[in-house]
Order: sequence, then C-alpha cells, then structure tokens
Amino acid sequence: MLKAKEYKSGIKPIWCPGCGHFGVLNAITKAFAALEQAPENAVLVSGIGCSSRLPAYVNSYGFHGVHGRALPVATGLKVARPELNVIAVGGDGDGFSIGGNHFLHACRRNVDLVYLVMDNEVYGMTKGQASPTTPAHWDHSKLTPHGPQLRPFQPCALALAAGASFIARGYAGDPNGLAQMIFEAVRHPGFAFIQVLSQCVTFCPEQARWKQQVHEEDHNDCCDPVAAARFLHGEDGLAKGNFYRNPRPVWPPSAQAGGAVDLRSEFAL
Amino acid sequence: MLKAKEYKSGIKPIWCPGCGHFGVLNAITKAFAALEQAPENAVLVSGIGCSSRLPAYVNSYGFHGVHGRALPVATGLKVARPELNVIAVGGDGDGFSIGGNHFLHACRRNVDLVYLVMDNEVYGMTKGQASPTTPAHWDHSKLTPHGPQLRPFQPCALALAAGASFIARGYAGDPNGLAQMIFEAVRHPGFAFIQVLSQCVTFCPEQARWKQQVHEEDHNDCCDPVAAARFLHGEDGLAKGNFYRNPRPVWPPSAQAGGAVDLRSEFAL
Amino acid sequence: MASCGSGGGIKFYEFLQFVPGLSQGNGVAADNCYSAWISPVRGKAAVTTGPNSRHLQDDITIAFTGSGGSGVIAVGEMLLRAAARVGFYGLLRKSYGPQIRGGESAAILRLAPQPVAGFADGIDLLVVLDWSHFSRFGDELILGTDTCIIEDAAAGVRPLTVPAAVSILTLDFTGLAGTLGSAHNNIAALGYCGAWLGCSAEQLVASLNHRLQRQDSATLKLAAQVAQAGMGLAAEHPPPLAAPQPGRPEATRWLATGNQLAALGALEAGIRFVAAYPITPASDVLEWLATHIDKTGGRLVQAEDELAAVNMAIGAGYGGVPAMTATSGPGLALMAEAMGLAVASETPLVVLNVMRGGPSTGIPTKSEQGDFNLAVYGLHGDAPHVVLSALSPADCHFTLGWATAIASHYQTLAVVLSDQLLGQSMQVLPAPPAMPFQARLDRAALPPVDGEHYLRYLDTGSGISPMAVPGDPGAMYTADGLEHSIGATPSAGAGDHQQQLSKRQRKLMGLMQSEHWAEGVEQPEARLLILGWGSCYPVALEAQSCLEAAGVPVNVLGVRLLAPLPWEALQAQCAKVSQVLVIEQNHQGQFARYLRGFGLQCHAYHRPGPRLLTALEIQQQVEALVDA
Amino acid sequence: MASCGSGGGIKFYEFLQFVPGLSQGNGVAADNCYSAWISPVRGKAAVTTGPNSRHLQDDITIAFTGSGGSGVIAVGEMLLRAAARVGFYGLLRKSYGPQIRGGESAAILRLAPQPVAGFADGIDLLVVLDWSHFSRFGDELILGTDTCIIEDAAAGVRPLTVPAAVSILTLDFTGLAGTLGSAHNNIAALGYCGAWLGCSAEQLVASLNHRLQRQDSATLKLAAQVAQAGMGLAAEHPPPLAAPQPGRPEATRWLATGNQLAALGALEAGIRFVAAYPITPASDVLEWLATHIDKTGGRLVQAEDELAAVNMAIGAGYGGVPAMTATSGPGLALMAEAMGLAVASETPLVVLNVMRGGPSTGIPTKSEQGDFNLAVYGLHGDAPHVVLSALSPADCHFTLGWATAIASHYQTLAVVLSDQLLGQSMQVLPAPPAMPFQARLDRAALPPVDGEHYLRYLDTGSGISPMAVPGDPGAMYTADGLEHSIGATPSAGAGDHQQQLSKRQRKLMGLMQSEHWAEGVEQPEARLLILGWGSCYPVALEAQSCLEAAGVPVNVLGVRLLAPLPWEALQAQCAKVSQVLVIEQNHQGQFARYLRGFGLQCHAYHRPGPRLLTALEIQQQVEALVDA
Amino acid sequence: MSEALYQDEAVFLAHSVALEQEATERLYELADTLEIHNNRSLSSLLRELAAYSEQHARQVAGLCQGHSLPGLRAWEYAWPQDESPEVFHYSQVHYLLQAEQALQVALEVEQNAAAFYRDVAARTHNPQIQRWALQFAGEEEEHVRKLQARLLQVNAGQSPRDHTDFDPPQIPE
Ligand SMILES: Cc1ncc(C[n+]2csc(CCOP(=O)(O)OP(=O)(O)O)c2C)c(N)n1
Ligand SMILES: Cc1ncc(C[n+]2csc(CCOP(=O)(O)OP(=O)(O)O)c2C)c(N)n1
Ligand code: SF4
Ligand code: SF4
Ligand SMILES: [Mg+2]
Ligand SMILES: [Mg+2]
Repeated sequence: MLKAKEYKSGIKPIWCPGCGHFGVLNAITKAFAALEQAPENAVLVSGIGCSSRLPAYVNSYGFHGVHGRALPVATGLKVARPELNVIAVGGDGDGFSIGGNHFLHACRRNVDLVYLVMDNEVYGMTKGQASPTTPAHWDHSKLTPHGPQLRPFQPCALALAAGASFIARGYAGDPNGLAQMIFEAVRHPGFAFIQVLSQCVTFCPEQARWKQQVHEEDHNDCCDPVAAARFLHGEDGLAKGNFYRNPRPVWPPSAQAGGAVDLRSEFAL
Repeated sequence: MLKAKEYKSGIKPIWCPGCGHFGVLNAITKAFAALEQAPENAVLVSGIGCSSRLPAYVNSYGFHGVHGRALPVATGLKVARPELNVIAVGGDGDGFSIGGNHFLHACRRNVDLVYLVMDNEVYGMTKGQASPTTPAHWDHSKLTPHGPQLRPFQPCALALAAGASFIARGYAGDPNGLAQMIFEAVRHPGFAFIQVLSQCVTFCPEQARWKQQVHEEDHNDCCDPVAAARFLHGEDGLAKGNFYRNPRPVWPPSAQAGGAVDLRSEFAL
Repeated sequence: MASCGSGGGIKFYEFLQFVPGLSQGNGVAADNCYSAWISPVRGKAAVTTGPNSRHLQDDITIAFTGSGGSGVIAVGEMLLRAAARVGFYGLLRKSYGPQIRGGESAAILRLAPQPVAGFADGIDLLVVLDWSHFSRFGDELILGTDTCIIEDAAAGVRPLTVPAAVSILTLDFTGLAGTLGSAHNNIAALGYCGAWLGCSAEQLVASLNHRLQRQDSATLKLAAQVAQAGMGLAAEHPPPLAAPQPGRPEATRWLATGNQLAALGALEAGIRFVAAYPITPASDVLEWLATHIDKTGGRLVQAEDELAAVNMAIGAGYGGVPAMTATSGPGLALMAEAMGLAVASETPLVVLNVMRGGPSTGIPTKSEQGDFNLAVYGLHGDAPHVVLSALSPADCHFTLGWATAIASHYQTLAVVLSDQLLGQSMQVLPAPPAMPFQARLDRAALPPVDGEHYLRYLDTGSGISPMAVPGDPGAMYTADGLEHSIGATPSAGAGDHQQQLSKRQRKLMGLMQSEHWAEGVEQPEARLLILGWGSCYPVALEAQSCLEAAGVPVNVLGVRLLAPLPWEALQAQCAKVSQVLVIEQNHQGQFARYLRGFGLQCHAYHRPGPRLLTALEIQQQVEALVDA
Repeated sequence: MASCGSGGGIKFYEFLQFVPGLSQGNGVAADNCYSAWISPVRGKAAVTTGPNSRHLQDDITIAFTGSGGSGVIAVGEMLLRAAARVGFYGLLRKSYGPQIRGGESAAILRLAPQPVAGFADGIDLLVVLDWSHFSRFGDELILGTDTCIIEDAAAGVRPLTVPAAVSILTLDFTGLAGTLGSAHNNIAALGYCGAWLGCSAEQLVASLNHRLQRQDSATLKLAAQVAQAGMGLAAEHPPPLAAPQPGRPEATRWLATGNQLAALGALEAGIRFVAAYPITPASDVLEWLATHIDKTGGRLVQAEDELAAVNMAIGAGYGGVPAMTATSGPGLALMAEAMGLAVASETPLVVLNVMRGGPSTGIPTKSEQGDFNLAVYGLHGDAPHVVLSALSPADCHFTLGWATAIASHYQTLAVVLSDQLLGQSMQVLPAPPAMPFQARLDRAALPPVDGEHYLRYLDTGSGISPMAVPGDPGAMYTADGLEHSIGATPSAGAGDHQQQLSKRQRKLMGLMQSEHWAEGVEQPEARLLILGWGSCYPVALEAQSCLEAAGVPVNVLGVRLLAPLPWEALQAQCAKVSQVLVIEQNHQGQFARYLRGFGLQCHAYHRPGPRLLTALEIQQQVEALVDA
Repeated sequence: MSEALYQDEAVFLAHSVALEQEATERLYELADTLEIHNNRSLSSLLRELAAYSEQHARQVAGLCQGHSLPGLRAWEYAWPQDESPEVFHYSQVHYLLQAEQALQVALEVEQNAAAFYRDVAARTHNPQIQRWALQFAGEEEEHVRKLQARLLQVNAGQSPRDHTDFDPPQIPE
C-alpha cells in the first residue's frame, strides 16, 4: 500500500507556481492511494498542453501523445487491455477544441475510462489564447483582441447530451474533494467525465477568485437526464459536485476467450 | 423569379430510386423559389457521402469538399463573403461522425449559416456501415455484426447543448414542410440546424416505415433552452417540427469598412 | 519470445505472448514454399532465373457488361468459382458506374491453367447484357479485332464505337430465361459461358447456391433451370473461339480478394486490435476483420474518424497488443500527424493503405499508385519508418504478416501500400502456406535489473530500445512524442535529439538484410530490368513473358520494401543490366523520382489510372528502349 | 486586374478587386530595390557577382543569460532597439528552458554596421546575470577563448565548463541596482552595455519606456536611474574588448520579427481572410494578423482545430477572397488532406509553416528544417502545388507576398516554409519597399459568352482555368475534390483524369520563369556552389565571406521556389562550378535527396537542430571538399 | 467523522499527522517549483518552513506509537474547510511571489492550524485529546510568533521594489 506522495514520479513539474494543475496531481495521487492502485496497472494518457504534461509526474505508466487525441489513445488501450485502469487527462483546449469530436464519441461509446479535463478556460501552453470555455468577453488574448465573442462551451451539458454516464465537476483548489470524485469515477463502470476548474495563474490571474466563487452542488443521486439537463442549463459553471450518474452497459461487452480458430476454411474452394 | 424546378441544375443525381435525398433536393428548390433566391448568390457546401452530392444538383454555386469539413468551408466562405446565402449540407456520417467537432463549434460560433443534415442513420455511400445515429442493435453492417451497441447520437439535443440558436427536424417524405423549415432557417439570423430524416432505401429499407412513424411536434415558439432540453431528452427521434429558436448575436459582428490603413509605422525605429 | 523477466506481472496479459492460436486450416505448406505462392506467375524463391513460365496463349479474358440490376458482377463471381472448380486459376475485377446501385457495371475475368496475378490487355470474349452506357467502360474494355462479342437479343442498340470487324453473336438469353419464367438473363449467360469452359451443371449450381444462399429453394431451383438452359444454348451456338484448357492443380486452392488476404495475414501474424473508419476501397479489409477478429480474442472498434482510428491503434500498440488500421488516401493524409507520434514514441503500428485515384477525393473506386509520396515522405520532421508494398493479391497476405512482425520487432510504424486492383480483385490461388511471421516485442531487457533505472529509450547496439508495457512492474515510464532522453524525460538538448534521431533511423537498418525486400524473375542475357512496385509487378511479369516470346529477355523486380530502401541490394540487381525501366501507375513517377534520389540512373514509364497499366504498353516501352 | 466581365454582379463583392487600400508608410522603395532589401548581406539583384560585402570584423555578438525573472530577454530587446538608434543593424534570438515562465533564458544579439540576417558562430561578449542552468545553453552559447565574460557579482557559482582562458570581469549590477532600490540588475547591465555601444541615455531610456509602456511613472523613473548607473559603471570598467562601430544608415529602418514581416507581407499582398489555430512558433504570425486584419476590412477566425482552419481558408479562397492559415509541423500534417482538396478543386490557398524541431511534438521552441518532405510530398495522389522558402527574416515579407499572388494567380496551394529562427528572431532592417505583389484571380474568360456553358475547369493554353466566384451570374458551378470534367461534373474517365492532372501540373510551369526563384551571390573564379534554402541561406553567405577571406571563392544560392523546382535554371547555376554542396538543418538531408531525384550530383551537409548551423562548420565542409 | 475527531484519540492523531504531512508536502512542492523557476531565495525560505513542519510531523508520529490509526481517505478528514488548515491554497501563490507574501501566507495557515487545535480542545470530552490539542495549538502559535518576527525582519530590511515582470511567459509546445 503506497501513500499518496509515493504516487509522484519524482519528475518536477514545469508548471508555474500556483497553477491549478498541481492540485489535480495532488488529487490523483490521493485517489490512487485510496484505490490502492498498483502503479504498473494504471495508465495516464494525455494530449498536449500544460495539463497534458501530468502523466510524467505520476508514478504509473503514461502516454503523452499529440494534441487532442488523448481519448482515442485511451480508448484503444483500454479496449485492448481491459484489466488496466486507464485515465485520460488534459486541458480544455486539448479536450474541447481540437479534441471535441472524440469527447462526444467517448461519451456515447461508454468505454470504462475516466476522462479528467483541467479546465482553465485558456490555452496555457501556447501563451494564453482563448479556448472553447473562455468567457465571451475575455479580451486578454492577442488572437481575439475583442474577446472570443462566442458562447462558451458547456462541457457538462454536452457530456450529458452526448450520453456520458458519470458527470462531475471538481475544483483544483479542493484536492480532497477532487480525489473522492476521481475515486468514484474509477469505480464507475463506463465512461466517467470530470471537469476540473484548474486555475491558470499566469494567463488568467482572475481565476484566483474561484476560491471564493466555487460552490458545492450535490446531485449525487441524480440519474435522471432531464433533471440533470435542467440543472446544467441553468447553473453558473462554478458549481462543483456530482451532476449525473447513470450506469449503462459498458462497451465493449466482455470478451469471449480466443482459442484455436480456423480462419482459413472459408476461402477454400 | 424562378420556379422551383428551375433551381435544379440538370445534372442527374446518382442516388438510388426512392432515396430520401431526392425529397431534400425538392425541398431546397422550393425554398429557393419562395426566397426568390438569385442562383449566383447562393452556395451549397458539402462534404462526402450520397447526401453530399446534392450541391451539384442545384442551380447555384456549390462546393463539394472533403469528408466531414462542410461546416468549416461554409464558415470561411460566409465570414469572407457575408452577402452570400451559404448553406452547408451533408449526411449523418459526414456531419456527426468525422465532422462532429465542427458541428459543435459551429453551433457555438453562430455564424449566419444553415446546416442541413440528411440523416439516414447509415453511411450510404460506403455501403451501409453504422453511423453515429444508427440504432444500437441494427446489425446489418459487416463492420458491426452485432450492431454498433452504442447509444445513438442525438443531433438536436447536442445542438442545443452546444448553443445552436435554431433547431428543427424535418422529413424528406414531406418536402413542402421541409421547404418551409429551410425558408425559415435561411431567414433566421445565425446558425440554423435542420436534421432531416432522409431514408436510405438501399441499406435501411426499414426506413420506409418512417412514413407512418414520423409525427408532428411543433414548438415554434420555444425559445426556452430548458424546455427544449426536456423535450429533446424525452422524444423518440421521429418528431418533426421546430424545436428551438432563440436568436442571439451573430458572429462576426458586422465589419468596419477597410480603408487606407497604415500597417507599417509600428515597425519604424 | 524473449522472457518477460517478471514473474507476477505477466499473468493478466498473457496474450502479450502473441500465441495466435490459429489453426492453419487447409493446404498448409512449408515455410519455404511461401515465395512460390506469392508470385504465382513464376517458379522459385526470391529472385529466380529462367524463362517466365507464363504462356500467354493459355489464358482467356471474359468480360460481362450490363446495367441496372442485370447482375453481371454476380455472373462474374459465380463463373470464377465454377471455373475454379474445373481447374482454372483466375482473377476477377469489377467496375461500376457512379450510381450507388443499379448502375452500369462490368465484370472482367481472366482464366488460365496456372495462377494469374494480373490482367491482360484485351478482351477475348465480351458478353453484353445491355449496351447502354457501354461507352463508360471504354477505358477498361478494350476491344481488339479478335474480340468475340456475345450480345443478348435484348441488349439494345450497339454503339457505333464497337469496331465493325469483331465477330458478334446475338443470343436470346432474355427470351430463354423468360420462357422458364425468370427475368434473369444473366443466369442464362452464366450457364452458357460455364458450359463452354467445361463446367458441369453441378459446379454451376454449386456456384449459384453459394451466391444465392439466402434465397428460398424455389428461387434456387428456377435459377438452376435457367443456367441449364444456358448450357444447352452453348451446345447449339458455341462462341466462335476455342475454349481454354483448365489446369490440373493438385494443391488446395482458394478464392479470395487481396483485401481479405491482407486481413487474414494480419490476424495470423498476431494483430489483435483493429481501429476502423470505412473508406473505399479499404472498407472490406475492415469488414472481414470485424467478422473474424472476435474469434481470436481480439477487438475491432469503429472509430468516429481516421484521427481517432490511428490513435486508438497507437493506444493498443503502446499496450503491447499488435494493432492496425486500414484506410485509403484521404484517410492516410489525416493519419499523418499520429503516424509521426508512433515514430517518435516508438509505438508499433501497422497502417494498410489501399490506394485509389487521387488527388483529394479523386476517383474512389478505381486503382492508382499515387500515395507513394505521402506514405514515404508525409510525416513532419525527420521520421524514419517502414513502407511496404504488396506485390499481388496473394502477396497482401504475406506483406501484412511481415508488416505486423516488423512493427512489433522494430517498435515502429509500418505502412503497407496496396491498391484497389490488388485489394478488390478476386483471385483463385493456391492456399497460402502457414504464416511465417509473428508479432513479437523485443522485451529482452525487462524489467530493469534491480536498483537500475528503466531506460525506455536506451540507445542499444541494434537501435531497438527495451519496451515495457503497462502491467510490467518496476518499468513505469511515459511514452512521449516530445523529444526525450534515453530515460523518457522530455529534452530539448541537441545531444538527446541527435541520439534519438539516429537511433530511430539506425534500428531500421536491420531490415535491409531481409531477403523479402523484393521479388523478381531473371532471364539469361537480359540487358534491361523492369523495376516496379505493388500491382505493377504482375503486369511486369506478364510483359516479361511477352518480351521473351518476342526474343527480348529482361529481368523483372518488384520491390516490397520501399522504405528504408535496401539501396545496395537494389544496385546489385541494377548492375546486372545496362538499362533500368521503372514502371508505376501514377502521374508524376513518384517511385522513379525516389530512386533517382539515391542515384539510380533509370528510365521511367508511368501514367495515371483508372486505366490499368498493361503488359503491352510496357512491352512497347521496353522495345523502344532496346531499339534505341 | 482583368475585367470581371459582368456588370451587375460585381457591386457587392467589390473587394474582389483586391485593392488593398494600404498606404505603404515609411521608407517606400521602388520595386527594383526589393531584392537588395531581401538579401541584406549583399549588393544587387537576383544572382549578383562580386565580393561578399560582409566583413566579419565589423560585427559583434553579445549574449545575456540569466534565469527566473532576471529579464535577460527584455534586456536583449531593449539593447537591440537602442543600438539600432545609434546606427547598428542587428538580429536577436531568444532561447528558453522548458518552464512556462520564469525559466532560465538567453538573449543572443548580433550587431553590425550593415544588415545582418544570420548569426555568428561564437559569442564575443557574454553577460551573465545568473550562472545556474548555464549548461542548458551549452549547445547555443559557444564560448571561444576570446570570449569576454561579464558576470554579475550575484551570479552564483561559475560552472567548471567555462574555459579558464576566457577573460572574466565581475561587476556588481545587483548591488548597483540595489542601492537605488531596484531589484533589476538586468537594467544595470543594459545601461552598461548600451554605454559601451555608444548609446546615449535618451536612447536607452526610450527603449526602456517602449518596453515598460504599461508601468507607472515611478517605475520608469527608477529604471532610468538604474540604467544610468549602469552607464557609469561602463565608464569605470569597460569590457576588455573594443566596441563595434555603428553604421550610418540613411534609409528608414525597422525592427521586426520574421513572423511579423510574414504577416505584413500577406496583408499587403491582399490576404483578407485568416483562419487560425495557435501553435508554437507560428502563433505570433496569427496574433499579429488578428490585431491588424480588421483595419484592412479582412477577417480572422480562430478555428477549433487545424482541420477547420485550413478548410475555412479554402472556403474563403473559393469565395474569391485571398486566404491563408499559418501553422507548424503537427498542424501542417493535419492539414494535408485539405491541402489536396485545394489542389484538386483549384482553390487559392496560402499555408505558412513555421518549422520547429520534429518529428511529432518534437522540440517545439527550437528551429529545424525538417518539414521539407511533408510540404513537398505530403499530399495523397498526384497533387502538384507550390512550395516556397523564406530566405531571411526580412524575406518572410517578400515570400508571403509572392505566395499570396501565386496562390490566386495559379488557383493553387502555396506552402511557405519558414522556421523558428527566421520567424522569431528580431531584426533591424531597412524598411521594405512597397509590396510588389497583389493577389489577383485570372478571370479573363468570365462570364461565358452567351449561350455557352461555363467551363470552370477548362484546359486552357496556360493551364489556368477561368475561375468564377459566387456572385458571378451565369457561371454557377460546383467545385469538386472528386475528379471532374472540364465542365466540373464528377468523372472517373481516364481522359478527364489525365487532362486535369496534366493541366494542374502544367499551369505551374509558368512559375519556372520567375526571377524570384532564388537569390545568390557569385564570386569570380568560384569552383564550388553552396546551395541552401530557408534560414540556411544567410549562414551560407556568411560562410562565403569567411571563405573569401581565406582565399576560397565560392558561389552561394538560396532557393526560394522549392516546388515546382526550376531545374534548368538551377542546373545552369550548378554548371558554373565543379562542386555543389547542399546545406540544410535536418537529419536526413531532405532537400539534397530531392535535388538528387532531379539528377543533381552534389555533396550534402546537414544535421538536425536545435543547435544552429554555423558559418564555421560550413566553411570547414567546403575546405574539406576543396582540399580533397 | 467530525464527532470522532473530537472524541476518538486515534482519529485525532490521524488528523494531526495528516495536517503536518500535508503542510510539509505542499511547502516542498512549492519550494521545488520555485527552484525550477530559479527563485532560489524564496525556495530556500520555503524549504526552511517545510522542515519545521516535517519535524513537527515526526513528533506527532512519535505520539502515535501504540495507537492504531484509522486509514482515512483524503476526503474523510473532518477539516473545517476543504483542505487541512495548515496548507496554503494553490491559487494563493504565483511565480513572482516575494518573501514577504510567502511569509504572510505561511503565517495565515499556521494561525488556521492553531485555531483548529484550539477548537478541538474546546469541543473534546477526552482529556488526552484536549492535552494534545492544547499542546499542538501552543506549538502552532509558537510558529506564528516566529513567522511574525521574520516578517518584521523582512519588511524592515527591504527597500521599495518595483514588481515589473521582465519574464514574459513562454511557449513550450
Ligand atoms: C496539432 C497541434 N496543434 C496545436 C498545437 C499547439 N498547442 C499545444 S498545447 C495547446 C493548447 C493547450 O491548451 P489546454 O489543453 O487548455 O492546456 P493548458 O495548457 O491550458 O493546460 C496548443 C494549441 C499542437 N501542439 N499540436
Ligand atoms: C477522410 C475520408 N474518410 C472516409 C471517407 C469515406 N466515406 C465517404 S462517404 C462516407 C460516409 C457517408 O455517410 P453520410 O455522410 O451519412 O452520407 P450518406 O451517404 O449516408 O448520405 C465515408 C465514410 C472519405 N471519403 N474520406
Ligand atoms: S501557463 Fe497556466 S496552465 Fe500553464 S503551467 Fe502556467 S499557470 Fe498552469
Ligand atoms: S445508398 Fe442510400 S443514401 Fe445512398 S443514394 Fe442509395 S438510398 Fe440514398
Ligand atoms: Mg487550458
Ligand atoms: Mg448517412
């Protein structure tokens, strides 16, 4: 049985001091400790971004792939190696912009994965451009000098519409609560989505206010999609809690054992 | 003023007799007649699929691009040439599988486009594989011999969660009703999404039953996202009607005129 | 397989041992027979010397055309199956109009007493059920003056483009079927041609039953009657040309498409994960896999797009499970970024690309060899990887097996280039020998000796680093597409970069020694080498045989290992002759340009599809060169 | 512009006339001065003959290193600006550790009396504010025995790797700033170096004010005091090496990065639509465009990914609005499929690719020339298109302008290869002349003469088909990535395919005549040609000048038009010498391989980044060749 | 859990151990990060503070001999707020952090810890817990005093500083 800190790999993060991603790392190690996770049987899969650097910092297997493709890599790995605990992690840019399609289809596919998005409403790694979750009038990016002027992407509402069977929102400033969410997400059979509010101190210093603004909203028992939809269409995006849990059949159905098979006879004349 | 049939280009469709896409072609020409559309000022943009062949059959400009990218092409065109009437068309595979990300982001971006998806719950052109909207147990495709076993993609619910400001579902078997929807979608400022049930007689002959099953459900005045969500999470996918209309600011905000500008002085020492 | 070295960890991923568990079914042949099987046109292994055993006189090409439900494709398939039972080898290709269904179509069938891997130039016997839109096939159905045409009485107006000189026989297949109460003139034509080829009624009926499996018995019975009536007609009015003679094959023979054989080869070599996004003409590879991989304990996932497909395969490959995807040009282009990830992270990955006409959407249903550049050069940065080409429909089996083994052994990307012609042609072939390849990771150095740090990207002598997979205790690491040190931590240092770049290039050099890099047939006193790749190879062999007959001995070489190119071995082959002619079916001569980049002095003959490259045009090119 | 030919339709898309409406601002030079401006290292147009006017003795390279907020990058920028005001030309590059912010960093500055486009091999003056992590820059900061080091008293322990022989001066910048109440030893160092270079206090303060625009006046005042204190220190303890002499430039000069100049060039040549997805090191092109395109009446869209970005640009281009996107390796790979669509549908499209280290995510912040293969060969099918390379930071302006004009004129894809070094280095340069290029569609044949059918893909003499855009009455057509007839209907016919393939290739042949295909400097009696592309060109010019000094005259050629390659013109250049040395910064020698494919006999020198190619190593290569 | 905290010795000790360990880890993590960002003076200050906590953690661990502590999951602790009272909140720090700010933050969390123990002491009915809680509170208050002194020192020794950020963020990928 390892302690939380023993789930750190010892590689020092390149993150800015105060970055929310530290809180997520902290929460993952705590969840692993609670799960008594064997390090060799867990794999963290990510794309590209500050947040996507996380796998290297955890004492487990990791795959740091290309931008936006964490979920397909995780899906292939989990389907091929169902006994592993596979967790995809990344940022809002990685997951909702370039990776948006995989997000939708992972929600429908319901492979037994956890997907944790560290949402700081910005592209941290490329120097602070607007991401899909950036507020419409945030005009700090040179690429959108008048703000993106678009309706922000609503990850939880979309996950629900796309068919995710576990939807929660955590806060990097509350690593213990987040650890519990991750713990439950791992235990949940099927695709579990956790949006984590994870401040970017460098490009969005205003997110320090989240400490005051984030509020608890527990719908732990909510397995009614209509009720969840009603809640998610109304809330301010800063509620943390379990919004939806409704286990449905996991894909793929469990495998038949592969034995000696004859693939050739059909071709014989 | 042209008659509906004068909006046909004269190129004969390659579609199977009985294909729903004929109904959509019919409806578009009727809508154009009603709009008194100047053929040279309309552009139909599509991806790849049986449905995506439609632009060539209409007496207007057309762009038959690559699989899944009708919306970005249409977006670029409309933003660059705002005076044109730009309509993106395509299939469920094109729009919701490979093109799913563009669909989400087009809904949020709210460029003044119409997007019409001819949904036959199958990849017609590549010989009948399951698409995102295929029922979970439809086992007619060799690629998914036990059925896709996935929760079907719900285009209207997703469009709503993604922020579309006009959402409707039509039926290719009712070209007049569909023509009216298209007419209204063109008039709607911002992104208007129309899902059209358009039977594939070749790979899904069971869709002939839609004639009996499709039912009217009008929420013409529905501009409340919560109410729309409640409806869309409950319905059977065969309701036709206007589900949501809620105009919000169109992107981009109208342009300032480009005059003589000095781009150089900032560089001078 | 090298020992995994760790006791406990192994149990729950035993399948990593890659025991495929497949019985080899019928017609198992010894390993050393493999190459005989692959290049069915000729005799022995690797590069053989001697006369090209293929005699043109023995073969016959039959084409059926019709439209709108006339079922000529079905006739082609049934006739091939029946003729095979009589003892013929053969090859069938199909051609369609743009309609999704019911459009005009043609089935082109070549039969011979020994294996055939390519098509002939002309049509010997053309059976026309419907003349309308015949001109659409003008590029593909080349009528010579000795072509013999059988037209249905109801075929309609014969186009003016049909040369007056050809002999034409009008037969009332429609009427014949009609008298029996059937609308299927195509079945009458089947009986007619079958009888002419020497098929028995049982053989034809067996083909009918195979094809019409799901029909009720009354339908089957009627069809049998119509076929028999067609046979009768053949007795009365035989086609005015001699029937070809079947062979006397002893070995078990198969009927399969190149795409099916590719899929089989992949599974037999150990592929246990497939990610799929349909695209013509690769979909049938994926479909065959979908209906068979479950039996091996493997999995197929239908992905949302090609980006997902290739990344899913990478995920599985990272997990130590041999994985592949299959696609065609547009899909391959979409996979380029992730293919670079497989290279940089050293993850095994097989990508089968079944080429069609390009660029862009191009001509999706027709064959062309235009994706060479993309496959060899389409990754950003310096990204050495493996590109193979399948040299015949049958060779798709061998090449996919080889690619699967290479990808795992070298922890690399292996792209296999096939094309619509290889992939979708249906071939009668000797049953392939047992698959000689197995996917195996080099795991010799795992886990690290106690106290040592596991170095995933170690620069070993071979260039192949020790690869752990999740589940291996004590070897946790993060695979990365960022440049990294030997210990798998990101690094921007010039030294690490140079080391990893060189290592990734060097590790593939081992492949250069492989005897599988090419196939060829040499002739004594040849002064010229015809050098081809992919589906051009059988055509070149055919041209060789024609040239032999014309007194011009040439060598032929088909290159299977396109990248990294075994340049020295190739040079040795080229040094044997005074001229080299590179042939390929694309517009720009992509392969020839590539070879010239190595310093090869060569002539090049290339032109785009969809018209197939023919032996005749190659022969003419060679003759022009030899004369000059 | 050719008349649009249609009366009514034109009014609402008047911007299609592409009147850019840009005043050319300061320092407008006549068209024929352009090439002088582009290759600032030398004298006249296209390929000039004569001594390389660059004298090595006149320049100086200063590096600042430090870490964690020590602000060395800022010092570099401020010093460049101040030195420019004194009369220096110069170039600045920046280098960072892996941290997002606050990491160790270095600013490397080269100053000379005449324009400089490349960096020197060694460092003349190294100013160290902090020694820790200095070794991280070992690849980039090459200390010679004559390097002079100034270290801050608080810089910490000097690493053992610093050669003992160098002269080291320890100065207390930290203490000096501290006594004034400032923590910014970097500003003291700025004052020190500035004074040595001959900057006045006003010039330094102006730089400070420019940089610290958003700070309050107290901060500015304090900074000015610290800088002045630093100046005082220079009087007491000047660096032990002679200060370089500034030039006496008459023309207006600019300070800009290659990326900014590329963006400006694009806008000036008529780009009015940009689709953007951020990626290092291309983001700043997009950011500059974002803050400027509105003024021209154009639009920038931030796309959801690169697939969207490139297709958006295609949509705009189809609409007749000159459009571009900018990206780097991974993004370019993702764009490959759609780039093929631009080729097949003949839609104008400009893609700027600012290269970084590869493969895969690679080394994102460092320069390399590894995407040549992908840019030239990365499309599926036979897809001829244009690939250009920018030959200096300043040349980014010219090349983007040219690419914009080419894309519209030839209705094609034009990829421009720049790299991190060109793109992100900050250069002092003479103000560029007026943009000589304008995007113009060839619309001569529009609309069709009454009664005729509009043939979008007509096979004209030039190969350029008449392109209508939406809004043109009577010319409606559907652009297609499917192969098509001249009338734009899908076609699988061999004739149509061959015709369109040939046409698309042939139309680009016109480009071969352009004098812009390369830049070069010739020397009398040269026996060797150094052939490079992109950022290697200035390095080659530098090597030429060193070699000249060593008595080895060589020619230098930088190729701007990489594809289609003007092979005959290139051959003519190569024929003037007996040896050709191809240089480039990648592992595999991609350009050299390409040239050999045309038949060029050449030597090749190439190695990967991130270490920059230096004039010295090229000189050594040349000397070895000349000696042999 | 909160009742158990006040009444069950093992649960109380488990909290005490976790409180110091969390503080230690958080401080070392920040110290490491600042070191990576080359803010060495602050980094060593944080290490100093971390060492205090570490030492304290060892003391508490010593008291646990003979008690079998419950294996609480991270979220099962009865902290008054989301986290242990002695850790600073992630969003309270950033890379331009100065010594005075760091000390200020450290001061706050020590005060929180002291308050936590005082609260336990006030609520518990278990005299042993009360003794411990008062002892720990005293120790935390001792830290508070030390930090206050340190802060005075820093403020006194410091000249006015301009906080110009000369290091623009970089763009690694
Ligand atoms: C194909 C590709 N496109 C773009 C990039 C550049 N890029 C790297 S990270 C990133 C955004 C990261 O944002 P996010 O996922 O929110 O992570 P954060 O840094 O905010 O944690 C981008 C655009 C890339 N590496 N690859
Ligand atoms: C990149 C790419 N991948 C795959 C394909 C193959 N493909 C062509 S159409 C199609 C599906 C079309 O389905 P849908 O959009 O539903 O249209 P339908 O034919 O049903 O009308 C596919 C997968 C392609 N052309 N390009
Ligand atoms: S830039 Fe933002 S997201 Fe990236 S490490 Fe810094 S604070 Fe975190
Ligand atoms: S295959 Fe289906 S979708 Fe395609 S044309 Fe035929 S009926 Fe329509
Ligand atoms: Mg982010
Ligand atoms: Mg469909």
